[in-house]
Amino acid sequence: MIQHLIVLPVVVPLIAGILLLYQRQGMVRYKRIVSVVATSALLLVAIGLLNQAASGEVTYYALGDWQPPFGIALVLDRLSALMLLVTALLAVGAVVFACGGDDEKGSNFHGLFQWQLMGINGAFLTGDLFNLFVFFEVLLLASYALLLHGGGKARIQSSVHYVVLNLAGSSLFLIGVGILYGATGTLNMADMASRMAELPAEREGLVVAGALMLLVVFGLKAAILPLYFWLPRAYASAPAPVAALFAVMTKVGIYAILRVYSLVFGDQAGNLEALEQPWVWWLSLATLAAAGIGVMAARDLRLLIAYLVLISVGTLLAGVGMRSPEATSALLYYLIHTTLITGGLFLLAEMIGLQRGKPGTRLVKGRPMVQGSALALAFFIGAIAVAGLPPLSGAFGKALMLNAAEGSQRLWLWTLVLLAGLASLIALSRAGSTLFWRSHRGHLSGRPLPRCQWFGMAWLLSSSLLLVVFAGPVSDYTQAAAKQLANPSLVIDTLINDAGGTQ
Amino acid sequence: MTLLWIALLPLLGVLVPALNAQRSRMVCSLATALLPAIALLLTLMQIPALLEGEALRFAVGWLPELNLELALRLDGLSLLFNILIMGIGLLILLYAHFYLASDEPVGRFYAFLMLFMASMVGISMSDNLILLWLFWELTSLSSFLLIGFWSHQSDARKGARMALTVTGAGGLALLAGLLLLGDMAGSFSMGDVLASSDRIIADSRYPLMLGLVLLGAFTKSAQFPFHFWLPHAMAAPTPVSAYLHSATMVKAGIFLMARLHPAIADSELWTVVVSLVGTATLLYGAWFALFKTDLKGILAFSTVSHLGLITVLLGIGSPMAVLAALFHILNHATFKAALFMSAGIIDHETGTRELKQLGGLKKAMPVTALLTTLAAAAMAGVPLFNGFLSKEMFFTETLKTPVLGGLSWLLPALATLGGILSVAYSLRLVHAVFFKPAREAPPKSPHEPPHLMRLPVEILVVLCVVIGLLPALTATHLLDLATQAVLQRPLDFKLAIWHGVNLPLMMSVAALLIGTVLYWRHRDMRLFTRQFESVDARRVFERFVVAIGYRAEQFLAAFEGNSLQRYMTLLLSAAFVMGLIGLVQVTDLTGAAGNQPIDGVVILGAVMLIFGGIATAATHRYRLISLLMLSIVGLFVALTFARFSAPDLALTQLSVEVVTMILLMLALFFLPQKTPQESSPLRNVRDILLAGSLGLVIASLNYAVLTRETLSISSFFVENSKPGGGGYNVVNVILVDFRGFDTLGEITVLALAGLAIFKLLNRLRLFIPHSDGEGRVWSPDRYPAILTSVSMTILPLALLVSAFIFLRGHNQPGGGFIAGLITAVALILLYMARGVEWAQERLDFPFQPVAIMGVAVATLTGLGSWLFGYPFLTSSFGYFTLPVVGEFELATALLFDLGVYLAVVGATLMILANLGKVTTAHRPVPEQTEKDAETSSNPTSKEPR
Amino acid sequence: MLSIALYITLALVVMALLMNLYRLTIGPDLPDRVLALDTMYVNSIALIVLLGLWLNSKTYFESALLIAMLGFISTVAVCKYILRGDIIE
Amino acid sequence: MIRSRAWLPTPVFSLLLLFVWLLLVRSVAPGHIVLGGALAIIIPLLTNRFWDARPRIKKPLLLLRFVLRVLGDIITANFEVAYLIANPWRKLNPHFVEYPLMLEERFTITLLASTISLTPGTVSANLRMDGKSLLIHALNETDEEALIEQIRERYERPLKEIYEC
Amino acid sequence: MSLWVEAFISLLLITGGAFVFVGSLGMAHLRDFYMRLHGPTKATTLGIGCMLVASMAYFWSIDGRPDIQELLITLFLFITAPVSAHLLAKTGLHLRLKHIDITQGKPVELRSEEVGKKPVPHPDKGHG
Amino acid sequence: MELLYAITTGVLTASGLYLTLRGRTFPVVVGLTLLSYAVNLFLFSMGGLTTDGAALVNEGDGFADPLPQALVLTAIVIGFAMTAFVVILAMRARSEVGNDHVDGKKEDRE
Ligand code: NA
Ligand code: NA
Repeated sequence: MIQHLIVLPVVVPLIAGILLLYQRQGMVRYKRIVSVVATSALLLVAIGLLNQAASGEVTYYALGDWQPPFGIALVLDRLSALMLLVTALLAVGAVVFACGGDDEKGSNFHGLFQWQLMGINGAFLTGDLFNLFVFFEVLLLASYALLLHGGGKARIQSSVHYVVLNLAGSSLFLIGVGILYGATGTLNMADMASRMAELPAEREGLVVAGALMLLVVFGLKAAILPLYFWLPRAYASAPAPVAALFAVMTKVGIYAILRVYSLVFGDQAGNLEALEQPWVWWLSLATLAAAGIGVMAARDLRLLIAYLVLISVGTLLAGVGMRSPEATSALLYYLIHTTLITGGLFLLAEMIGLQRGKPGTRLVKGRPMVQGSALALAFFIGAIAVAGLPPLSGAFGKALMLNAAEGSQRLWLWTLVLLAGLASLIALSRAGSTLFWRSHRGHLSGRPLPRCQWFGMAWLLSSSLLLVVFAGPVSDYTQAAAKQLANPSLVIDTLINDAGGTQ
Repeated sequence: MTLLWIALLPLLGVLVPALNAQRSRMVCSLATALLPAIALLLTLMQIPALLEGEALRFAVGWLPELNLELALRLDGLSLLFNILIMGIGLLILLYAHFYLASDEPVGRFYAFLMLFMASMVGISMSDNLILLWLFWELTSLSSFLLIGFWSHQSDARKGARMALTVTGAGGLALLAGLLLLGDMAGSFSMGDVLASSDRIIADSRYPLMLGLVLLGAFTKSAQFPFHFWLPHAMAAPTPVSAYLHSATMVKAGIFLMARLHPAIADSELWTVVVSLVGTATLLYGAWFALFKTDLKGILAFSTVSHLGLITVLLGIGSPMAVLAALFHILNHATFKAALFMSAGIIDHETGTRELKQLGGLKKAMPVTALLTTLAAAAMAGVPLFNGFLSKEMFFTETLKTPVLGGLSWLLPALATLGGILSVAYSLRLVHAVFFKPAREAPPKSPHEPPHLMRLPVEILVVLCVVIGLLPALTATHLLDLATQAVLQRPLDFKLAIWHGVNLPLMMSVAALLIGTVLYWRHRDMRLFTRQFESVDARRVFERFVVAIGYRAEQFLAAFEGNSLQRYMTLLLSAAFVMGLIGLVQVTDLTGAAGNQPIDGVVILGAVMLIFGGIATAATHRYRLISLLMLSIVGLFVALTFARFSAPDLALTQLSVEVVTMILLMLALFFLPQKTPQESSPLRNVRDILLAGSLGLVIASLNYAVLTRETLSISSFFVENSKPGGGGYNVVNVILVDFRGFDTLGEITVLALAGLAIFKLLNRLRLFIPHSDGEGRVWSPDRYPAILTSVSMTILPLALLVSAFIFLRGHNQPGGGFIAGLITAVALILLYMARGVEWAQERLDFPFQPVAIMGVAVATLTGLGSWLFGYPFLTSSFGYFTLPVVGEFELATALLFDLGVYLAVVGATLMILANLGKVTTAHRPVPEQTEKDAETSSNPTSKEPR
Repeated sequence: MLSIALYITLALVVMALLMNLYRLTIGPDLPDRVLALDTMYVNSIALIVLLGLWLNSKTYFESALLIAMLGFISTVAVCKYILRGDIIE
Repeated sequence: MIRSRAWLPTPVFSLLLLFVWLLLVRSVAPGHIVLGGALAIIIPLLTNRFWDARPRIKKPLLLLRFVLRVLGDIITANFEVAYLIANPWRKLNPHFVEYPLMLEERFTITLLASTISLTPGTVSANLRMDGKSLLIHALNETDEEALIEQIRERYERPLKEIYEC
Repeated sequence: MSLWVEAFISLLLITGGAFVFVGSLGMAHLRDFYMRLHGPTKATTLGIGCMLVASMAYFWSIDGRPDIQELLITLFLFITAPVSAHLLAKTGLHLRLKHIDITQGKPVELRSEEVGKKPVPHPDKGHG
Repeated sequence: MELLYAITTGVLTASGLYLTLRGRTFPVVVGLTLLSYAVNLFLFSMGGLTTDGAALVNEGDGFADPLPQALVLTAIVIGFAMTAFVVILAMRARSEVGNDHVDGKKEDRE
């Protein structure tokens, strides 16, 4: 089994999905158990893989026993192992939360959730550009279905934008992959990277066009500035556990940018090295600015969190845009933090909304809540973490990001990150004081929330503290991951040169 | 290790009240006090070591990437502050025990207070810039909680938010400043930083860094013009004000300036900026303190003023000035905390803090009156009190400052003015509250507080007096250590009450005299001041925040606009720009391979496709016609695939095309039949240009690739298809073997589409049109008889063809996907021809399990290879011989393809049949919650498939 | 001889397809267009058969079979749509 | 749910399917006969429930004659129609004819309607919902009665004999 | 391949092509929908049939073994073409498409007096 | 021939894109379908245009590049799934909002 560990992050949710989806209705307990067990198993697998990747060796799994570049290979390095772990951690929180009742609001929740995980994990693992497309589609379609879970006008309407844009994006993806295949003759990213070294000059333009088309697609998924518009409403209207899981969806786009451009357009690519860099850098800053404004404007807690997600996107992409191992390491730390925390905040928002009853998560006066103190404490922790204030992980992440900037980058990054942080601070203090302090007198509103919800939310938010306590080991890992990423020849050697090219 | 405990104990102390919140208040208070008391004791136990000149340090690694260590130091400065923080903290605890009403959540209050104390201790002991910043921001947060403690009051909420915003913003600036500073010094370790003054000041980024750091310090210490949050923070319970706004938090900024003094203060820029800001603050605060009518307001502004004083001293920066600053820090903490607590007692006992409701309290509260008077005297700088000593040192230093050159008289003059105002407001405070008769009756009839509540005040006042009388005995060692820490070298000084008759003494005397007169005449000046009072900082701030929110909303509405058309335009424009950038780098559009000769059939295909495409777009307002045009494209795309040697694709495209048509028509039934003319001609032109440009870019890229030699890995597939994959049809072998993983994902997508669509069809409210787009009533003939009989004939044939296509796929064009679609389409034909009711009776299997079963079969086939020790999805095949039948091939790929087949049939039917059924009695029922489904024992006949 | 015949037939089929396109474009009514499309499907079977003869290959037989089958179903669906709107009821 | 018990409900039809299978696979190898035979049994079993009334061929020989006649008619008719269409000077006399049906089974009516559509100058345009008459459009016909008579004698009666009597 | 076979195949092909052409020609130039329907239904079907037979003959003569696979397509076409035509005609009648004036006989569907001007919802159609 | 092919792809892409820029859901869906046809043609051609030689190893010896064909096959299926979803979403959106505008805001003008 151990030699198959790499494929398990795809296979486990796939099988769980099959078990869960075979029967559409009924068997609530069974489904919950299967789903939670599968997700926990996924977490164990992810830990195992992280352990494996921590050795510093790049390993791969040749599906169908067809060696790269001919077959599809799953590639495990520090980065992909980290992304898997983050996803699994997030998923455990979300799925347990969903067992508190959200899963019953429509059909097939758990099955779709598992398949969404399958798509995300596949995207993180695959070393093949077209296979990445396939997993993107898996995770997108699952996300469409989950977004609609429970129905409602707002969800439908935001879905229309989300779906149509992503469909157009998928077409662009195919065009980009097509051009790259036409220009290089391969789909395996490592192979493509190795072919960059002796790319004929007459093909350079084609490769640029293909790569930049892909950048548009990844930018769309990651929600970079001119392409982010689908995000706020979609995230704000999604059911809580789904929105929580969505916290990792933008990271898939960011991951893809990080992976594709650092590998294929690494130092071996000559003229084409870092061709995405200026675009990512400047647009990420613009994203930060827009997201900061969005945070100030949001009149609903969910929308506010959605814009906070966008701030994290801007910050992370700025890290990508700096394209140095320091920045990559910093952004990976920040990525763990922001994914788990924004996920937890979406869960928390749902809990607050449930207890407040009619006003929901809108930032207006409401009646005091039955479990107001506990929720307030959770909100305070989450807000501190997400706003980047000490003593939680956000502060570390932000400090790492700022510290990683060099020279003139500082002026822009520091200004924008700090201003966005201030905007978050103002908005969150306003939101918190409205939700918890500015209440009508009168009866307490809401029923006590299910334990599952508390657990799911606390699971995610508590990660912030762990990230602080274990900041050293975590950052050691991210630093090593960043170094690995900065050295594409590792992957190329493992997959292409050492594998010998034949089975 | 002791250092770690000193820092850690207050932090652990946060948990104590939280855990003891349910017990009696006495237990809770005592338990809370325990840990900080130990920490204070531990701190004091370090004094001997410090006096011997030991450097007390503690460090463990934390986040090496950020150069962050859990590094603590205890030097004189930390010692001074630790004593203030924990000493006064304990007194505050005692005071708060009595101050808070019995129904208030004291546990929470203590927890917040301890959190604050811990973060202050952290600031004071940090030996690492980043660590310092962490604690710094933590004080902002905990003070936010404390100020907002009475959250039901709007004042408290707003005051808390304002304080958080201002100090938080300053904290962010400070982070930037400290990062810069660390970068300039080459280390974040305090020791290194303090030793790199030359490097730092020589660095070109020094002014920027200084600005950022001072921004942090000034906002925290309420320096002009960032002072405005402090008076509004008075909405906090008085123990909080006494603690945060006299002794600790506001001193954090001062502490920072003192701490970093050796590293960054040795420049003119520092002196000018810091002393100017300090002076402005000194005067501004004093002036407004004189006219406030709220007891705590007076104290708040006086605090602002005194903080300004300390800042001026730090700005001057001479050794003696530093000494004076440190001394005044100590003194101010004692008398101001005492005054705040007295104010709290008065408020507590009378129910008001408004001066006009107070007066003549010396009768009811003689002891409090005495204590307050003494503390106020210290504040005013009356001789024999500690305030006098430090203030006189301040005057002395202002006289020595060299920076302002010709204007060197200005600073002493302004300092004297500050002294005058300080005397006046101190006098006013005491006189108005205790001696003057009240104009209105207070809400409660006042009496002395419980003795223990007064005890902290008494202790502090005694300290004021003792230090005032015996400075050399009480404060010298402490100040000596602190000054050494700030100056990084010993300073020879002597504290004394009497320095002889000199200019500073004159200034003090003048301040006392003129201040008294000023109080006498302060009513006149109040009229003058009134005109400024309309500017209420909080209201301005609130309005500012609201305005920003509003502007942000407006901006977003305009910028984002909730318009898909805009988003699409942006997406396509981005794609266009990106493609174009690549395209312009393609030197020679026509590559070496060039064009193949053209023939008539290809021209026909191109004409059909081009025409079909344009016609689809051109007729889009007449939707059905547009669909028919789309059909041309679909058909000719299939023919194109056939023409260019891709039979599998041709088959797939054909079947998908038909299914798509059916699907689009099923949906179109529920949509308007025509699209209204909405777009302006300009917009149309713009859209055509955009679409056309991107089309052109894509065509050019396509052409560029097509005219270049192909360099593909594909020969591997051709060579290994039969020997390795057991099939002659390379495309199929790629699909089920070489890249079977893609196919597995693909059928998952298909099944997901079915599931997602099922969700969409749930609780769907339908607009069922009663007539077509032209208003014609539908034909009454639901199931044309001729169609029904033909569909009967076609079904078995179609199934046979489907089986044929499926089985031969591995070697000839075909395969599970196409076979599945054929089956599904044939079944859909039945639905069309015979109706749902009829078909439902005969097709009584649910679709979802079929689709999922398909995925399961494919997955299990893939997993099977594990049994033989091969990776997931490894295929195998073999040739077998049976009697009669002869030799035949069996391949696991066929099983995999069976999975594909099932998934396609199931998913396609889930999509089409469910969509078709929405108009019938068999429509997907409004989704029950799973609970309902479990409890209801009889599944209804309307169960959706 | 055969290749000449093939050319002639091809020319005839191409012209037939162009006439289908003509009718599909000008209509005037929906059934005309549907008829034209249906005919186009059938005529493209001819194209496929000719392609098979041209390339001397039976690889495209199934394509022709499928066009015959699916073209019909597609026409049925459109007719049902025009007649009833609801094609599955 | 409608089930059929017999394992081979329609032997003739199964034979037809086997024939089609062999056509498809272009082989009469034993393996394909076995496989085709299996399919020819399974598929009718699966689809049997979709036949509400399975028509029975009473007179197979007559059917064969009928088929040949229709094929002949199709060929001649097509030359005729081709001539009508291709000659631009020829004036056409289109005609709608309501044809009263003698047949009662839906399947046989379908056969008749198809035959009419495939043969000279006529297209069956609408089967009335009551199944009593069929609307026919003739491309060039002046004598309504003659047309009805011709169809009746040439196609409808034989069909009636083959299937329904 | 013998000359006769080749000639036969060529003849079949050209005949088929001609029928296909004529069928579409009729569809293109006849004057009303009901008349246009005739061409594709008959001529085109036969034309394709001819070409399929040609194809069968060709591959039979090439491979040297009977190859009548294409019969299946012909079978399909002969089953489906009249049904398509029938449905199309029905559709035309439903939409009350005009026929040219010289047409004799007036089917119920096309008599204007039978149906009122305002659409009346069909009794079958409920609100779903 | 390559030029003609590329022009065709370009025109189809442009037509599809034009439709995706419309303000009503159905034309957008049709546009996406058209776009996916165009993209499939594009992707297909990335292995070059081979006029005779399907990738069947037991017939003939000229081979079309089978890899893009397999990719396009996958893309066709996925495209179909996506089209199906989006068109039903459009329908659902109309039933929720009352009109078929892509932003669901304008009044139905029919
Ligand atoms: Na195949
Ligand atoms: Na329907």
